[in-house]
Order: sequence, then structure tokens, then C-alpha cells
Amino acid sequence: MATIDFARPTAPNQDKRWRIVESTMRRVGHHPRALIETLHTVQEAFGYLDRDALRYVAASLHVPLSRAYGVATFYHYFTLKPAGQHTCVVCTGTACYIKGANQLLGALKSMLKVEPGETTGDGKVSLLAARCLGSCGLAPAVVYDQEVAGKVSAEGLRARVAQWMSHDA
Amino acid sequence: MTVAAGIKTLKIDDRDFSARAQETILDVARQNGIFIPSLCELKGLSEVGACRLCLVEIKGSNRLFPACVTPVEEGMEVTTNSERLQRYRRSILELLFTERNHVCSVCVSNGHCEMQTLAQKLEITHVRFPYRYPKAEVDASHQRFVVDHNRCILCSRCVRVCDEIEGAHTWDLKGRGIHVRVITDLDEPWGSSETCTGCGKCVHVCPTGALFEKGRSVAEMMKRRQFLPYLTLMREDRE
Amino acid sequence: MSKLKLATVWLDGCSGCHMSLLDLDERLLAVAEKAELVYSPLVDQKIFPNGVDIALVEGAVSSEEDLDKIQMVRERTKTLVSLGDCAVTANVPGMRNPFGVRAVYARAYRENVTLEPGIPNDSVPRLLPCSRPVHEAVPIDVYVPGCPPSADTIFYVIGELLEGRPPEICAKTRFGA
Amino acid sequence: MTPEELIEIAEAEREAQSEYAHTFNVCVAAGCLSCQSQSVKDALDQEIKTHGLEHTCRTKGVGCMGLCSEGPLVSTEKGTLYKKVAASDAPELVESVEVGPVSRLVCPTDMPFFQKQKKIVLENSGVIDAERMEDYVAAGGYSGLIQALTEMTPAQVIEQVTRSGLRGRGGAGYPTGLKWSTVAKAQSTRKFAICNADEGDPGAFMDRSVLESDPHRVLEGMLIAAYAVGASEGFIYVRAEYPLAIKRLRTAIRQAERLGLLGGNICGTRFSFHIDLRLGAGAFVCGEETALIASIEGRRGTPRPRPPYPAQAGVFDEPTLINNVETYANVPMIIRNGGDWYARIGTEKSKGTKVFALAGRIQNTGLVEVPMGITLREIVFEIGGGIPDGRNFKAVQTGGPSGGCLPGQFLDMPVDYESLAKAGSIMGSGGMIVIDDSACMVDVAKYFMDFCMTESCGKCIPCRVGTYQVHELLKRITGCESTPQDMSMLQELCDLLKTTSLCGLGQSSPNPVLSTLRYFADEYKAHVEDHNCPAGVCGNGSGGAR
Repeated sequence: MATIDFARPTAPNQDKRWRIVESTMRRVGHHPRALIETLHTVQEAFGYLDRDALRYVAASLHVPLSRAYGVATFYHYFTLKPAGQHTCVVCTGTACYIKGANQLLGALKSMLKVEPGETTGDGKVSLLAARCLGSCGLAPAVVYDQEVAGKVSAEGLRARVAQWMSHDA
Repeated sequence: MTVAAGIKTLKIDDRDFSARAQETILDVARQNGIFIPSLCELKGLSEVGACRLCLVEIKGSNRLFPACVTPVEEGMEVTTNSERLQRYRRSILELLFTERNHVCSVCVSNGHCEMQTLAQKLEITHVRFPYRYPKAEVDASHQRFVVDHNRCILCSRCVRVCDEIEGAHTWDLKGRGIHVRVITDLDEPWGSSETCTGCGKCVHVCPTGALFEKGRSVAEMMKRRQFLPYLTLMREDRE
Repeated sequence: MSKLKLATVWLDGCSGCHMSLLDLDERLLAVAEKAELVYSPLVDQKIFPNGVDIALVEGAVSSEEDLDKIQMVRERTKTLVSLGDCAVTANVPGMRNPFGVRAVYARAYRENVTLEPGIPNDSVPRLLPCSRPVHEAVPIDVYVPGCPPSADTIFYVIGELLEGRPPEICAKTRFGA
Repeated sequence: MTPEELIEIAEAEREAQSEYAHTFNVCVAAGCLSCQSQSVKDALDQEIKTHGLEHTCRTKGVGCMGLCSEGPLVSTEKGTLYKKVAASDAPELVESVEVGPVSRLVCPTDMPFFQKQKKIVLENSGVIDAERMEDYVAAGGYSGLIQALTEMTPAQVIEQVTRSGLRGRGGAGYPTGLKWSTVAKAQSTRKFAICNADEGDPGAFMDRSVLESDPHRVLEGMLIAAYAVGASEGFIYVRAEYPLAIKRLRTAIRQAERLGLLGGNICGTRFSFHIDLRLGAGAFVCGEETALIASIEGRRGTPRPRPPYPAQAGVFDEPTLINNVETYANVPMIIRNGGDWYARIGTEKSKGTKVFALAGRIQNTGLVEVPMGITLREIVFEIGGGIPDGRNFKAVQTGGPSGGCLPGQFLDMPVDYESLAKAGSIMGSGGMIVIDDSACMVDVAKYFMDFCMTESCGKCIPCRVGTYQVHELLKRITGCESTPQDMSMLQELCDLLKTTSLCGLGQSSPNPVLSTLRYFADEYKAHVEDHNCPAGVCGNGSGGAR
């Protein structure tokens, strides 16, 4: 199959992290089927997928813009908005639900005044609900930033998140 | 393979038919004037088997089969219109009516909408399930066309015709589940789309009033689809 | 044989269905021979009587008053007919539903008002959160979609009901007809 | 890599290991890691150094030992198991190699939790270091592959798998041998073997644990399968939510490539196989084969009607074999010990063992592997140690959102594919959630319907709108504001979903509702007729388990 050498689009800006994205795309020969892998790389590098990123990736992989957007919004792991400084993921898997994950989520919702998937106005904390972390043996489970905590109580949760809210870091 | 070897005989609603091996149950039914409802299927576009209205029964199986993607087989006995099928079809269409805001009386497609016509044909006099009344946008940013999400049934014909026939792939779907919407480019206003060629094919394959031309009154917004078989034929000849 | 008691009710609708009913013209006389119109916005009767045989309802259930009224009508009626798209689907009245009652009140009584803007507390019935088809409020016996159903359709439906037959309306009308 | 070289590696490794008189196996799978087991390991290392015991005593990071609720777990070469170990316990533990076990930390291993299990898939879990291939080889790893490649034809491999009676462990239980032979028969020069590691059922973590604890076993199973069906390329489709599993899989693939067990001309034969990882991105529906294929191809993970089946036209329209993690993990042992050996375990129609993730209102939560045919009672009350806090058993949920809730009357039922299906649930991938009398079953049904609604891809109408409407009905019922008509509508919509949905997600989505309607009808009745939630969970629109 003959390949047409379109001029490769250039990265949205000078940010060095685009090199990581470029190397992922190069590794897969800029094939359209590498869209999801590339989006993973972008999200890992930048924390989220913005329009510029989607436009760049779509153009580089020869994927229609609407398809790129369709894929990015189909998979809940991808986010189109930047996350807060801290993220708190409450597991809502069955085991956690049976052990009161809803109460944990409720406590955070009222404390942070946001719904799952949103970030507080000051950009400090993002609240997320996960389908299942696979830590069912430790239900109910919560992930504070990258760290998994098991058998979490509403009090412990509130205390931990309150710490984030008060710090200026 | 000789032509004779590729011929299958089958029964549809107790009548005998012969068909070419590559044909689907829906093809054979259509050729012979047997009505099977469908909304996502449109001759000339790829099939997706998504609307589930063309489900039929095949003797020997408890499962139901979408006629649009089920190829004929030798000795197949198909039932297209049992009491059970009618019940399921009505329920599916009723669900579709609850999903968005289908207000027929003030729709540009009133009188020539495939969904409205089908509802009458399936003898739906009212919808038993509660309506959702979602908030849906109307995008009139395009110079000539409008997309009204209130009336979209997500059949994806616009997506397919734009991709498969026009080759622009301006349309696609975003989100999932009940939140799916048709989008142009990066979910941007249609009018500012960089990829739309303005050909209007999407408008004319749309089964409802979700896509329409500006400035057309109800009686005028007839969808014209002659281009589809024509383009398909012309392309086949070229290949 | 005594005449059957016929009633018509007007909830949240544009009165188009009643206009279509009036379009029966001289056929109204044929109806009057078999039925007595005991209650209707078209007659001067203030209270919905007991023992109504057939009641035609136009309009969606949009306010607390609509809801009270239709429940009372249902109790006092043998055969309740949901007449027209507003009654059957909530139709145009239902188009406010995605926006919510507050936005509707604000638009009607504040944003578009120059003299003494304010939401009335009394004298206007309170809106329900959603405008709903009649069958979501009370059980319905016969559905006649259409916006409005034609005079022919209405004449046919009344005629069949007066003869005690369930009308077959699918070939005659549809949503938006 | 020749068979002889493999034996050399194994022997060298065993010799190296035997130099240590004492080994502390510290669980570093996700469960114990989240209880700070890494700091326990570090503290032990430090303590060993302090005592100058580096040449006789060592620590080893191992995979899951199963009893997650008692973590962090540490075991010794003598078979002593320590539970709830803290970093501060390190000095005492290191001294114990001289003076005997630290009794206050000992977890008895003669309890049914350990005694009643039979480990095939989890054979190495909690025993070997998942990040060292030599450890896997020393435990007999890759000998099944070598045996298949050097002594067996592909047809003979399939014959053994068919004889074993192994059925797909992803949920539906399709005979593995049959699946393999269909793909083997497909005519194409390019075929694929895929490992479905998109473990999406909420309440299931078997696959994660296997991948974290023994990744090479999965690779070996895939290699044997690829050889049998004639596949030259493979994908492991793994959840992005499992970073540790991904990391260890990447390591394992690299190691296998370096030793020539992955890549071109494996073991000097003409068989070549390449494996690539593909990360899922949070879509349950991608567990469905055709959706998984779409996702691997970089598209929205929406299923398509079958036929054609993946065995005929899968990834890039080529014949494709798809099995899940646990299915592949069974294969090396079947080849090593023969299909007949495997077929002797389990029941008439369900052979071998099954790994379950025990969770919910149960004493011993964690991972267990049991022979098929064991009763639910044995799992819940003996292995699981029963219900905590003096509460009573109410139901056990198997099969996740596609499964059902089984009440007490089924406790003595043998656990196999047919019995579970007959009772209105499914085997599923192995999540087993125990529910006690503090839970409301209508609320549980609502929970699962919420899951299916959110995870519906939106392609077909029955699933897209039907799951929404059923969820609305359940919301009304749990909100104690429903009418008796709602119940018939619920039945009708469940039937519609089951019969007319495009894929397995929609078709099985009503199962939690149907099974609770069947066995807990009185709870629905109380909500609908008396506007009362017997468990005191629902009402006033709040909802949610306590």
C-alpha cells in the first residue's frame, strides 16, 4: 500500500511533553488505529485532553476530528478538563457500595460542593467516582492522589480532604 | 462459484422465495413487498443493526435476528410479523419517543418523518413509558442547514453517509449511553466546521426532522435520496 | 332509551381540539340526537356532573388545577378519551419541561413584563414541575392523537363510542396529524 | 532458547535460592500494597542488614496470598503466615528466624480458608516474585510451552485442551477447545490471539491479582494458544486502572522477549509470536468481544452484530482468538499434566477450578481458588468465615451486573456453570459479593441497573433507553413512590432488554432485577404496596446501601 507523505502537523506549542506524544505516534507508524494509545500518552503527559491536543493528534494520525472527539468522550478514563491539584477517587464497585461507598461520596459531595467528575472552584480537589478499583477486599476503598486506602471511614475521608483544602500547596 | 450454486431458497411468512447467497433477509423481504420496519438501515450505507426494529424470528432458534444484517440461508424459515415481534417493536419505538423531545406537531418533517409514519404503522396511539424531556440543543450556525438534537434518534445515517459516501467524516457520535449526541468535528458549531463540504447528504438521509434545510416549511422539507443508489451504482461500476 | 351523557374537558391546550370538534358542523346534530352534552367549555355548566358516560379531554396536565380536575373527571366518567396530542403526548405544553418551572415563571412574569414584574402567588394555579400526558395522571380508555385530530376522526370516535364499540383509530390519525 | 537452556535457568535459580536459609515472602500485590506492605518489606531488608544476615536471610516481593482482609501478609519458607504486619514488626520478625515464630502475628493456615482451596491458576501467587522470570521458570514455568512446541502438533495441543473440559472463565463458559479449533480451522495467513484483561465487573479482581502475581503464566498460556491456533500476533487488553498489573506485564513481556520466548522463531521452531499491550480506558462494554476488537482498532468500543464471529473476522477482519486472563492461566498446567488430569477436577460439565473474588459482608475477603462443584455454603461460611458483626446472610451476588442474587435456599447448590444459570445467575468472571440483612435487595438491583445504564454504549435503542427507563422505575420503587403498574412495566422492559438488545451487556442487564424479583419479591412488594423498605435503606429519595 502506498503511503502519502502529508506534511506532519506541528505540536500546538513548545512544551517538551509533546515529544513523548510524538514518540508514541512514531512507534506505531502514525497509524489511525493508534488513536487510543496516543490519547493515553497525552493524558499521562498533560493530565487531560484539550482541543488543541485532539486536533494535533487527529491530524497526525489522519483520524477525522469528529472521530477523535467521539473516542475521547466514549471512554470515561479520558478527561477533557484539567484535574485539580489533588484527586480523590471514591470506588463505587459492588463491594464498596455494599459497605457504604455512597455515604463516602455523599460526604465529599456536600463538603466540596461538587459532583463526581468535577473540580472545586479553587482548582484544589477533583472528585471522581470509579467503577471498581479491584480493591474489593479492602472495601470501601478510596484513592488519595495515587495512593489507595482501604476500609475508609467518612470521618477519615473528611479529615484527609480537609487537609488538602487548607494547604496552599 | 456459479450463479446457480449461490442461490438459496427460504420461507418468509410461509411463502417460498429464492435469493442470492449474499442477500439479507431484509433485502429479500423488500424485493417481495414484505414489510419489516427499520430506522437505522438505509440501502447504500453500511448496516449497523442498531435500531432493533427489524428483528425477526427464525425457526429453530429462540433468539431474534436483525433482518438487516442476517444473510439468507438455505431452508431458513423466517417469521416477520408475529404478535411477539409486534409487541417488541412497539415497545422499542415507544422508548425512542421518550428519549428526546419529539413534538410532531411543530416539526419540519411532520407528515414525512420515518419515525412518525412507523409509529402509525405499528399502531402506537400513545407512549406508555414516561418521557424524559432532556434539554437538547438546536444548532443553526450552518449557512444552509440546522441540526435539532431534540429530534435525533441516533440512527447514525448522517455519520455513515458523510464517511462512506461523501468521504468527509464531519459527523460522528460523542459520549455514550443515553448521553450520546451526533457531533460535527470537535463538537463545534456546524457552521464553523472545517471539514463539512456543505453537500447536504446528511440532511437527506436523516429519517426525522433532526437535520433539515433552512427556510423550508413543513410541506417542503421532503428528503430526497435518489443520489444514494445512484452514487453507489456509479462507484461499483468504476471499481 | 335515555341519551348518553357526553362531556368535554379543556386542560393545558390551545383549544384547537375543541375547534376541530366544532368543525363537525351539522354532524353535531347527529351527535346531539344520541348524546347530551352535560359539561364542556362550550356550554354554561360550571360543575362536572356524576355519571358521565364519555368524556373527551383536550390538553396536557400542567398545573395543580389540571391535576385536581382530571382526577375528579376520571372518578365521574365511564369512558375517558385522551383527545389530541397535548393530552396524549403533552405536545407543545411539554416543550417547557426541559427548562424547568422556574425558568418558565421567570420568562413569563419577570423578563417579559414591564409593569409590576412578579410571580403571582394566588389566582393563578401553580404549575407542576412538568407538563405531562393525561394518561400519566389517570387511566385512559381511548387515545386519539392528532394536532388536532380532524373533525372526521372525532366524529368517528364519538360515533363508535356511542354505539358501544371501541374505535379503531390507527388508520385515521397519528401523532402530529 | 532450547529446552536444555530452560532447565539450566531453572536449576541455577533454585541453587541461588537455596543459598538462603530464610526467606520472608512479602505480598506486594495491590491489596497489601495499599496497606503499606512495601514499607514492611523495606523495614525487613533494613533489619536484615542491621543484623548482618544478608547472606542467609532475604525478603522477596511476591504476589497475592489471598487473604486480603488481613494484609499486609508475610510468609516464611517454613510456611508460617503472618498477618497485619507493620514495619515496626520487622525487628521481631528477623529475630524470629532464630527463636521461632512471632505468635502474636501468626495467622493459622489450617483454617478452611486455606485448606479448602485448590490452586492451579494461583499456584504461584504469593510464592514467586512476579518481576523475576527466573523465579517463574524455577517453579516449572514455560515447560508447558516448550513441551507443546517441541513434542506436540497444534492439533494435539487443542486435543488436550478439549479433553481438559476447560471452559471460558470470562463469564459465558464457552468450551475453550472448541473455540481454539474454530480459530485454528479459519483460513488466513494472519491470525490474532487476544487476552481479555479488561476486568470490568465491579467487585471482581481475580484477573488483576493473577497479572500482578504471576504474569508469565498468562503469557505462557497465550503462547500455547497462539501456537495451537496459528496466531502470530497478540494483544493483551488490560484496564488502565490497573497500573501495577500493566507494569508487571510490560516487564514480563520484555523478559520473555529477551530470552527468546516471545518474538521470532521461538525455541528455534518456525513459530513466531509478538504481544502488544493495549490499555482499556474505562468502558465496561469493551469486555464484549466485538467491542473489545473495536477498541483495539482505536475506535469507540461499540459492539456489532454477530456473525461474523471474531473467530472468522476479528481484529483487522482477521481470525481472532479471545480468551480471558484466567482461561489462559489454566493452560500451562493442562499441557504439563495433560487434559485428563484437569478433567478429573470439578464436576461433570464444569471442569477444573475457579478463582473467586470474595467481597462484601463477609469475614475473610480476598481471593480464593476452589474446585468446581464446591457449594456456596462452603465458600461463604467455611472459606469466607461467615458474616461479620452478628448479622445474617441474605444473598450472594455472582456474575456482576450480568449476574444475579441468590438467596439462602441455594447455599447447598454446587457452584458450576449450569447450576448457577438454572438458579438465575451466572458464573461470570468470578466476583462473589456477600450481602447481609442490612442491605435492601431492590436497592442492590438499582445499583446494578445504574451500572448498566452508565456503561451502555448507546448504540442500540433497547439498551440505551431501556436501561434508563428501568433505572427510573427502580428509583421510583426505592423512593417508595411507585404504583402497581410500575411492576408490570418493570417486567416488560426487562424482557425487552433481554430479548432485543444487540449485545451481551444489554441482554444480561436485567438479570440482577429479574433474580431479585424472583427471590425477594416480598421486598419489592413492601416498597410498592406499603411504601416501606424492610431493610430501612430506601425512602425519601435518599437510597444507597449503608
